[in-house]
Amino acid sequence: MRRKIWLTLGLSSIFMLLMAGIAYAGDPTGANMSGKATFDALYSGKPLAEAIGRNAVAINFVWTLITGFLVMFMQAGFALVETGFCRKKNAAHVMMTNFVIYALGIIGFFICGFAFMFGGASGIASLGGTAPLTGIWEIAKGWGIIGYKGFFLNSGGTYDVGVYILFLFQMVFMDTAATIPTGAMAERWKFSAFCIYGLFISMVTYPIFGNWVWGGGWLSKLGVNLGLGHGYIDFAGSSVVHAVGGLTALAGAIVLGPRIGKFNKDGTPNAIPPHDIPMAILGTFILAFGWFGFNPGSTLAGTDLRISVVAVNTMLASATGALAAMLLMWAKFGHPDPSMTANGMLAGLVAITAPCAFVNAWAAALIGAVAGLLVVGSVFFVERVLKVDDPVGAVSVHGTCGLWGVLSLGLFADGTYGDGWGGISGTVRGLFYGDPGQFLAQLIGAATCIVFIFTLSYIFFRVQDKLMGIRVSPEVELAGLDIPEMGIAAYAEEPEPIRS
Amino acid sequence: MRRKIWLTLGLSSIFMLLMAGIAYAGDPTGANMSGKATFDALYSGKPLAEAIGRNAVAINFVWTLITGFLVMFMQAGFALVETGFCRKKNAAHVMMTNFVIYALGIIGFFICGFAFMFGGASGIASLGGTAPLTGIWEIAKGWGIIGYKGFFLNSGGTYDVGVYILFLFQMVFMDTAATIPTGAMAERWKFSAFCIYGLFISMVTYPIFGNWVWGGGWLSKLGVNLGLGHGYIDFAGSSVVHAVGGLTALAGAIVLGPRIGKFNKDGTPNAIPPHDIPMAILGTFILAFGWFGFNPGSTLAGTDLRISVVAVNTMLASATGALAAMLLMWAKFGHPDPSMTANGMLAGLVAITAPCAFVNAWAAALIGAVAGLLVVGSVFFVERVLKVDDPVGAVSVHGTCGLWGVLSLGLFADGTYGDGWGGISGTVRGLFYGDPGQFLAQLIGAATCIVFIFTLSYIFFRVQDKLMGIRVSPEVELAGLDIPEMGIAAYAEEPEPIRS
Amino acid sequence: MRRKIWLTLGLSSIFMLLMAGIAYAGDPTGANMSGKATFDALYSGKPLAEAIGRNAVAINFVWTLITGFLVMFMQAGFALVETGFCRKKNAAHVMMTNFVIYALGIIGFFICGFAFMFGGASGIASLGGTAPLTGIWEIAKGWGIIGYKGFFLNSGGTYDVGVYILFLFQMVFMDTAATIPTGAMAERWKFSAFCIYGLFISMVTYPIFGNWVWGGGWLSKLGVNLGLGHGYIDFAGSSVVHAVGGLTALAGAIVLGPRIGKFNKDGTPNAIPPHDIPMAILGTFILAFGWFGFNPGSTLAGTDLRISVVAVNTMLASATGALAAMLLMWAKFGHPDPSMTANGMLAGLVAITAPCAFVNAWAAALIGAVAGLLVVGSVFFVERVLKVDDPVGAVSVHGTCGLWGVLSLGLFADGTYGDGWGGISGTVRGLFYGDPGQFLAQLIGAATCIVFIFTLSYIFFRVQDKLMGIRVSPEVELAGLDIPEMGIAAYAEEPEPIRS
Amino acid sequence: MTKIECILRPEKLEPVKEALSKFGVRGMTVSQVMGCGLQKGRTEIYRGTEISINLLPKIKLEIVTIDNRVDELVKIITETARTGAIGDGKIFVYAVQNVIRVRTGETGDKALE
Amino acid sequence: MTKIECILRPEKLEPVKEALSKFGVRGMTVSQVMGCGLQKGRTEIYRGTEISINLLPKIKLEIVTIDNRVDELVKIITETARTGAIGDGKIFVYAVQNVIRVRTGETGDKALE
Amino acid sequence: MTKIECILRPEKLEPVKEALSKFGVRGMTVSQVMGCGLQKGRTEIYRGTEISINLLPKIKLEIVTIDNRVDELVKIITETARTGAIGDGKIFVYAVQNVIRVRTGETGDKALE
Ligand SMILES: Nc1ncnc2c1ncn2[C@@H]1O[C@H](COP(=O)(O)OP(=O)(O)O)[C@@H](O)[C@H]1O
Ligand SMILES: Nc1ncnc2c1ncn2[C@@H]1O[C@H](COP(=O)(O)OP(=O)(O)O)[C@@H](O)[C@H]1O
Ligand SMILES: Nc1ncnc2c1ncn2[C@@H]1O[C@H](COP(=O)(O)OP(=O)(O)O)[C@@H](O)[C@H]1O
Repeated sequence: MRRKIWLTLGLSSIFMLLMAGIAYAGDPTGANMSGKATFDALYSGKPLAEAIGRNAVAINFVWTLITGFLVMFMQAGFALVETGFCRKKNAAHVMMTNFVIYALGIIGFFICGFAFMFGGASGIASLGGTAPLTGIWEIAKGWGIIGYKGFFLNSGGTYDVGVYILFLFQMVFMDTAATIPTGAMAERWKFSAFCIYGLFISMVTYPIFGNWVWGGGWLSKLGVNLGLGHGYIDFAGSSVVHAVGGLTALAGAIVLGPRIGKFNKDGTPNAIPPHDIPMAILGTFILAFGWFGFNPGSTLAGTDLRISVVAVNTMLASATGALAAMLLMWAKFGHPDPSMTANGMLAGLVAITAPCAFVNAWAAALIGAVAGLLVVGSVFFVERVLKVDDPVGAVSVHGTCGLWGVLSLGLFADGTYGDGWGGISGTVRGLFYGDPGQFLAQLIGAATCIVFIFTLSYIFFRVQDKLMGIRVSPEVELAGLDIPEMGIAAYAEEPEPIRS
Repeated sequence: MRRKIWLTLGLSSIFMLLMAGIAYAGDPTGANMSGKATFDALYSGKPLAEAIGRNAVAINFVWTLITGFLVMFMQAGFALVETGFCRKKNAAHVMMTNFVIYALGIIGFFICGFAFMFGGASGIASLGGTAPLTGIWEIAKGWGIIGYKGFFLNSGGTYDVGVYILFLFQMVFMDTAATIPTGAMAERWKFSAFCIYGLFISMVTYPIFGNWVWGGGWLSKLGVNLGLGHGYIDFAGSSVVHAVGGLTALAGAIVLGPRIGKFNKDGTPNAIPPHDIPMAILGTFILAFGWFGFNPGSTLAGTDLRISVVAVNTMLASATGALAAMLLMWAKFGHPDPSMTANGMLAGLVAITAPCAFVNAWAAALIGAVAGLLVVGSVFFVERVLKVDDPVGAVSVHGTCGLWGVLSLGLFADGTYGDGWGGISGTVRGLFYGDPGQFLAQLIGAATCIVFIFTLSYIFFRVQDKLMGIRVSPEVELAGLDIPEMGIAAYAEEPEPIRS
Repeated sequence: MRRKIWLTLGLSSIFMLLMAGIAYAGDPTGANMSGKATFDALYSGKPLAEAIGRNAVAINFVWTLITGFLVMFMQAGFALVETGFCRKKNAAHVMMTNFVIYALGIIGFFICGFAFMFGGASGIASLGGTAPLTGIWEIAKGWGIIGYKGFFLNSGGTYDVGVYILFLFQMVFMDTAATIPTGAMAERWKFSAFCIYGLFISMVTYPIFGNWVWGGGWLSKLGVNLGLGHGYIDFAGSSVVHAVGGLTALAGAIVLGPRIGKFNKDGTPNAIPPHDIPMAILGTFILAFGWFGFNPGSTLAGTDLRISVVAVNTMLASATGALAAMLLMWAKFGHPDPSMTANGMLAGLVAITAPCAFVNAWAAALIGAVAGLLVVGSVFFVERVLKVDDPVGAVSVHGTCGLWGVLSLGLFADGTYGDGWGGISGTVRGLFYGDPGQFLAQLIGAATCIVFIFTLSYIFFRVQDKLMGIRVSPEVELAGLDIPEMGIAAYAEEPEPIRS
Repeated sequence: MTKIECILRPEKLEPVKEALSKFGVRGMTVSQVMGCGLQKGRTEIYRGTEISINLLPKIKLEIVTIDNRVDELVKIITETARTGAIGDGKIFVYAVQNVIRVRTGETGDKALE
Repeated sequence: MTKIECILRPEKLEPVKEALSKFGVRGMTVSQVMGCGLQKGRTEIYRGTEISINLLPKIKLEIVTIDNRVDELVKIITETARTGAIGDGKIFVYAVQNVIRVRTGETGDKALE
Repeated sequence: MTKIECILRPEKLEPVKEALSKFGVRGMTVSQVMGCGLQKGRTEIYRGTEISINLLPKIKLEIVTIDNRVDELVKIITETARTGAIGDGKIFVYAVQNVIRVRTGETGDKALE
């Protein structure tokens, strides 16, 4: 047996060596390829500038799609972080909410979410223009409130490559927001109630606030209309995605109430340890990976070379966020708490999401570090002052640091980027670089986000709770949600061979 | 100690703020870069059209490689889904088959699989032409059966950048098919027998059927030769990859027989619960992520902007597949079964794989939803009528829904894409859009797939079983395959400190 | 209830079918898009060649960033492989070192690592030139030792898109090296000591050796200065990244000493089984996936079509590495050891990293197979001869096979690529293709790596051990590092409902 | 000396532990077991097929004590662990011949102090 | 009252449970244990190095019953669990002083009904 | 026949097993338990909040033996498992009425040979 294997190995090695002698007639570097032939195949008869422009659009399509795919993959990251931080007995349930929100969100956004948000987004030059998206409803000239083209990707001629690519990229952003509350509301949320919530956020709250910032709505016009900087800017969604998710999560967690056993009678909290730290850290890695799609991809253009600065800023803020949180916990409690370190990295990422294109490396590092400290403080505040039970820290990571992110843009934008943004010529500058108007715009945007999202979500959850009850029974909660709600335990513990 | 940390944090903040003052002399947006210099470095002296064509080829290389990498990553997804759905005592074994198939497949495809399949694929314009691939053996003019160039990526001048990129992209597709049976045949398959199977599928069945559809073989010529639409079309492999995998899995599972304890004496099935639901759902996420390489990447061209439609269709079908399966299970059994919901998403993805480039969003959603219902029905059919034991539902997900995928193309292709496909001018239209010939071609292709793949695989497994036995002994099966076959348990359960 | 669901499904199907009738007015293939409009938006008024060059730079930015992201994701792979191979009681600790090294490395490289390494890298044409990087300190003309521009990405005008992208890509490579020792030193390394190490490798050893090979330093000039081939070549880092990591790991593991219980009094080793094989194999998949960024991305150019050859070589070597290791173990011990098979795949990947761009497919397969055998032998050598305890085989995988990689380039480079590399005209050829000088250069480089890295790291760890102690106490080690060092167990084992 | 072995609902472990600790019981040993009794288990459905789960998770609590505290302990445990629904569990009482404290080698009642 | 404690092969749990249930035994407690006896364990090889595994997985089944059913129960279990190969397991029989049903507070034989 | 039930520190399982095996003890059953006694548990901090862990992991080792070996066995175990620090564990000794070897049906002392 052994001999045979050695023989085989030997013979195949010899065979391969022999093959090395064969002359190569191919084109092993591409030097002899005819670019002209490809030109003719793709652009035959077109003027050169047209062909160059089409190449540029193709570059941007490739960039936008691939970064969009990375963002989609973040869903897995969220699922792992949240499930890892919860208890074994609820693991299948937490996983399932994170899984199903992806599907529900797609459908909700497909039906009307996308149309409400981007129906009037009009032309995005880098993607070859998205001509059909011209429908926005305004309460006054320049004060857009909601879009109305693109329902089912079909209405008004929106069966269009530019529209479809925008849908894909924006859908995965929406789903990021939608999956945040599954963390804060984990271990006690009724699955049927959750499903309805999934449609609500993807069809109503997220699209409407999103329209105001990214869809041509009123917040993005604060510059043109009121002279406040370039209007409210949120580059990749510290507020549109993260604060929306975090504030919805806060409203939901308040309405649900804390898990049984989370607080003592005197109001002091108990720790409920996570069931799988490696799972949560794997999830954090996946999120940090996907964020390189989230932020740099938000240029919607690979031809915008600023993507390199965006990517580096994202990386730096993630590092300083993690380290700041780790050092703070270490200093205060004697251990570099893994779960808080993971939260710290996410906090840095959330915070840099809004300003990533407008600041330089040192500011990014600073913004991330502040987020890392902030998230620790916020976790304590939410738990000990607000007495809200957020098993994974979603409110603090996404809510608090999301708001910090949009404000930090108003402070640190350094005037090297953003010429013409929001219809205002000149680059974007924050307070420290001489433009208080921009900071004011950021304040207005952040305040709007808090008021609009929190209020609406709170009302939604309250009403839903009245109508159908959104929390499982105490028996189900104590037993773990997996079997009663999902019909199956996450981990089968059959009495099966175990090893000594 | 605490003081020190605060001090450090403080000092470094100040330092960073100081640095902000430093003047920037670089090029923070790329505006001042000289494109001309790069032009000269890359294309010096070449005509502009040549340079534009080369840029286009580069775009397509980047696109094809990266999407190919995503497809490769699906191997991890399969490994997790299958392992998660199996029992703890076989976890290392299931993982290992999924791991080793990747390596075995590479070698099999390298030796002859690629040559058989694509030896006569000839020029792929978007990749700058793959000139050396001109060898196909035909039984009659235009009725190609098998290719014969590219053995070891070396024969006939195939050491060529265009050939290599095609190899990479196609190899990961082949490996997707090859890894499907490891699910249906899990928990009882002898590892040595599995290894031989790995070479068989990568060197024989897959390449030959693949040649007929993608390598210029006879099925792709049904349009030119018999006037049936554009010939048999399978855009990204509902049949070539998935049905091939699913049918091979069916043949294998029949020959292996059911796991001990799966069926009662009266033929009624028992449920064998999965050991790790979160693992399986993580795997499903990875698969859904990789599918964005699978389908959009199959244009082999980032310059083909249809990629955005392909990506959106893929996403929609995954969502409707998951939701349809979930709602059906919920309605029938009272719980949104997580494992079936995951199967449903994969079913939607498998089904949309063939038609994704030819249909619009609503049709994609419908195709996915049908797949989601179909997979549930098929799982019951396979288990209760055929009495075949398929631990992970691979036959239903990949076999049944793969076949539905190619048929659905014949129904819903909407005539907006595919001009010139299969050598036939005009776009591709399905039955509902006026081309019954196309539907007929699809039927022929699907039938060929069933007959050819199932028969050959069945014979192969039967003969192999005769010669060496392909199933482990009952003792090994009862004890779990990990220790007897792999020498190690997946999870060490040393009596080590446990926490209260 | 059931009826309602069916009703809903039915109605929505009908609705969708109706919508199919709506006429499409969009541009569903992109055929009607105006490339000219995009040209004007991006390049208005610029000469065509300038625009073409800018498109090329954009292609290369997209390529370099995305492949860089893939490399970043390898961090997760390392974390899983190492944690899976260790024991449950240390899982949170191993995970955390792999997590925190990412953040620490970013900061260390940001502060000075990048400047030391690439301060004098000067213009990288494919990325539009990285003009500001002109600072290198030489001991004699042409004998560069260390760079000095780019501290904090800020000094000397390095706030520049080309510099930032280089930082991002190189940072993730550095972090790969930095995370290797966390495997060899796992289960006994004090976390605080580890943190200091993290800054050391990212700020000192890695950047300096890296400067010599990739930053314009003396090793890369052996061709121009001494006429040895094209100077020392390490395409993607078999030595710069992997051997540096592996040798540092060796030094660290020696200084730390073996885990309690690893060796018997007579010096024979005991096996310490891994706690999670599926986790380790998932990690291996992620690494193999990320390697497609590592190697092909190292062209820093999507316009260099050799990327397809690089990718295929990488794939082939991974396969032959895995299979060779598996067959060897199977032949020697009767089982296809999963952990060694995984090591084998990584060994093949590490080995092909240096030569991947310069060899053809058969050589890649051979190099990988040799690495697969080598890694098994090296694991035994390290454990049984050196008596060094390396829980995950990091020294063998990255150290031994990394060195084999750079030598193999000197043997098998086939003269089809590398014209002008290292300032020497003509392509790169290894010993078997007629250039002994190149092989000599490779030998010098490998020897330098061993001497410089091992010595410096060994001294560092020894001194650090004297100053603060780098190993946890025996009590902590026996109890598991998770609770004493991290404050929390990786897996909570609350007495909670378990299933029958 | 006597051993009191209780099979309890998992969620009752905490309250029982607290009640006992108030009463001054220091030593106990806990393990995870599965059981059935009058409580009949349940039926789950996985992929449409029924699985009957007839062993339910329980906690086994073992306390070895001097003889004259047995009745009190049993009373405390019974009262704390009771919900009134089927599945509350059982307490078994056994005679113990000897107890040895490993640390000191003390035996008998002394070892329990 | 008597306690029957059986150490069995894991794969024998199902058949034994069924046999007992046919016989009308309602209550039992099951736990996962590891054991060695005449059966000597096995040797595995991890990365080329031997590991001797001398504790093998077993199932512990505990049944407390009224005294006069003991012999019958032992017989049923022995017969069902036997394979004839080394490692079949052992049954230990102990006296029980008292049994209390937590739900009702019943004691003695009554608590076992 | 007598049962010796020992609650030990997990890290002491190996040495005790070896010592017993030298002494010729072939049969034993091991399980993972949690316990508290004089040893009071510890406090951990998760995300800044304290958790008191008052059950610590222990190993339960059960050996059924013929009566006249009990004292020796107890001695060996006590000596091997002792560290002198609190938490070393306890040994409980019980009477066993009968032992049955499943494989052969042998009973009593014979079943222990
Ligand atoms: N005869 C018995 N022998 C051993 N354990 C038993 C016995 N009867 C009950 N138990 C244990 O007690 C648990 C609770 O028993 P059950 O009969 O359901 O409670 P109750 O009758 O008090 O409502 C069972 O799950 C089982 O672990
Ligand atoms: N003396 C003993 N004390 C406690 N448990 C024992 C004893 N002897 C055997 N066992 C348990 O019974 C199991 C089976 O014992 P073994 O001697 O292998 O079976 P047999 O002799 O019936 O073939 C062991 O794994 C162990 O758990
Ligand atoms: N009275 C008791 N009943 C049952 N188990 C006990 C008892 N006392 C101690 N134990 C078990 O013994 C273990 C060690 O007891 P501990 O009192 O800490 O040891 P020691 O007093 O010998 O230092 C405990 O964790 C517990 O599992």
